[in-house]
Amino acid sequence: MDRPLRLITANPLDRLARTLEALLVVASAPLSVAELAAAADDHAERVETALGLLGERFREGRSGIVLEHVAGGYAFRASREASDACGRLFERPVERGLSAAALETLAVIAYLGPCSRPDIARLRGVAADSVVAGLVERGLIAEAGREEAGAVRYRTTALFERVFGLESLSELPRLDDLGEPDDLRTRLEAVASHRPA
Amino acid sequence: MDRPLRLITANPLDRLARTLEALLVVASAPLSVAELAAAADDHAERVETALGLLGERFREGRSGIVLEHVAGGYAFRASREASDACGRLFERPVERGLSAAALETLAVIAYLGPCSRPDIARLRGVAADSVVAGLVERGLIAEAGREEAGAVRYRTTALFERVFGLESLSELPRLDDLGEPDDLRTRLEAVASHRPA
Amino acid sequence: MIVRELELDLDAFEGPFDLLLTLVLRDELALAEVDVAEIVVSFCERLAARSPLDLEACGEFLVLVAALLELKVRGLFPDEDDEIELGPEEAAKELAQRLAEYRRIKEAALRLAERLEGEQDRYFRLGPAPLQPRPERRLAQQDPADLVAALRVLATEPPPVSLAHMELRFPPVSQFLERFRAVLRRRSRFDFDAEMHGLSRVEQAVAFLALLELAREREVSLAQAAPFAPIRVSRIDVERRQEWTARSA
Repeated sequence: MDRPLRLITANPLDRLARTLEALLVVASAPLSVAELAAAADDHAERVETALGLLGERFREGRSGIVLEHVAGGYAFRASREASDACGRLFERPVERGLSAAALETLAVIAYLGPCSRPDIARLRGVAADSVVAGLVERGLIAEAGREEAGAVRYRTTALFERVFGLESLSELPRLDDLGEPDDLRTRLEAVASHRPA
Repeated sequence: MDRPLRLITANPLDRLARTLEALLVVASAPLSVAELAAAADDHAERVETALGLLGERFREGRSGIVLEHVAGGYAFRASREASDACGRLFERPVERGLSAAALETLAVIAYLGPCSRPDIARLRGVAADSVVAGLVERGLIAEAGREEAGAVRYRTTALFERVFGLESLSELPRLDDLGEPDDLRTRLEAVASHRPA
Repeated sequence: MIVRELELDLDAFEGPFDLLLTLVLRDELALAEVDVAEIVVSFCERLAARSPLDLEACGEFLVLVAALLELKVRGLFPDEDDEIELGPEEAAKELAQRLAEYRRIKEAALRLAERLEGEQDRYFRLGPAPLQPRPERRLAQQDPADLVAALRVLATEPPPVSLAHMELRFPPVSQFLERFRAVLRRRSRFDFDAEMHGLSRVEQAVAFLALLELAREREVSLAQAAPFAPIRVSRIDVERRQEWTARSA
């Protein structure tokens, strides 16, 4: 005896929300609405509504598990309240000890889009080989095809967005808005102004 | 201004439970009570009490996230209710073919009957460990007792027959020119002994 | 102020400017890793600490840094020698543009660093969950004929290993020494390539060794008009008597 109507009366959105919880707790990377909808075998709009419910339940201050929208998808993370406890148990292998050179290289790739090592060397004025290799090893950048001249190009990864807490690359401030005098110029100008005429 | 007393009045067990939630959602392996207590900087008994609360909250039917007590300690898993959805999330694309090494190994086992890894290695002229492990993982071969020397022998499985469209091993194409299984083994061994190391 | 004694504290190098130059010229320090701008700033800071302006030091420094920069550019972009030469104004414009670009990148890096600092208390899991469901590997339908083919490969005798290379015979160098000396007794010079005609590669190689030996002993002189042109071998006493001009083949 089939009673298909019963499913609808039993608040199916709640069941969908539980399914999404299950998917998010075992996923190894943020899941997009489309991926969640495909796995849950449900409609994207309903998934979004259910994610709204979960965002309410899993938020800072209310839960140790926090739902965040990051790297183009949704993922669970630890609440900030528990960061000391997490710090005692877990390393931060990805971002620990990122050098200034590594950050500049990441900035070049994140802002300018896929770049080759010669591109990066040209912009930064120093060879980029070892820095690029280090960033690939950390999983913050990955190969993205070759340019015409044959050099491998690199792009930032979803892990990069995750580590820097970005919903997407478009969340980065526009490069045109940057460009205040940098340290080097400031120092040179300071030197010039202090030098007795 | 420090108000240490406030912590105690604000149901600290609840806070501890949130900290444990956070630790468990970030962990990539089950965490023991001792590890949880050290990370949360709290007593093991209180951690156990808080785990009891979490077990109540994260259980089948109530949540998509289920707290599980396994050998190594505690870990979150997906609820059974969501197992179909999880299956779809982790579903891998159908693989089209097998490697030459896998085919050779399967052919040896299918035609000669149960073989050990040293057997296969001798006949193929290369170490068989990773190929055999891969075939076991895929369910195409399985252990079939030990040979006298003590090495585990492997046989093909029902899945193997299904994948190759065979009702049984007797339906394997005949190798008239290569002879019966005993002749075949002798022949393979002879060829293997001539092969350069 | 002595420019060469300027103390530097760079990412890639710490010590006097002099030592940096030495290491670079000896290829013991990759110039590509050296931030030349930092050297300039260090020099300017040192200069500012003194008065009056040390023009001599400025001149020396400019020459050294210009050379260093040229070396570095050649090292970083070896393939761009053919780029159009820029006029001084264009070069200045290009430089200003690059500097502005770099300044923006530095600023962006700073923002990234700040962002990272702000994310210090966000922890998430790297890699699979502890109790992640084991994905099932699925295999498309296979053809039993592939098993037969695989078995046939294993049952096929490998081709016999060729031992031909073990049979290389090296004629003694002395054989060619005698032969060349004999030729040179008859003729004052000869064409090596013509003399080698019809010999195997191994024999040619040994003959060449013999030739080098004769040259070392100063019994012959060798001349070649161009790479891969025939090698002319002349008796030394002949060469002393008459100026011999190599003729291109």
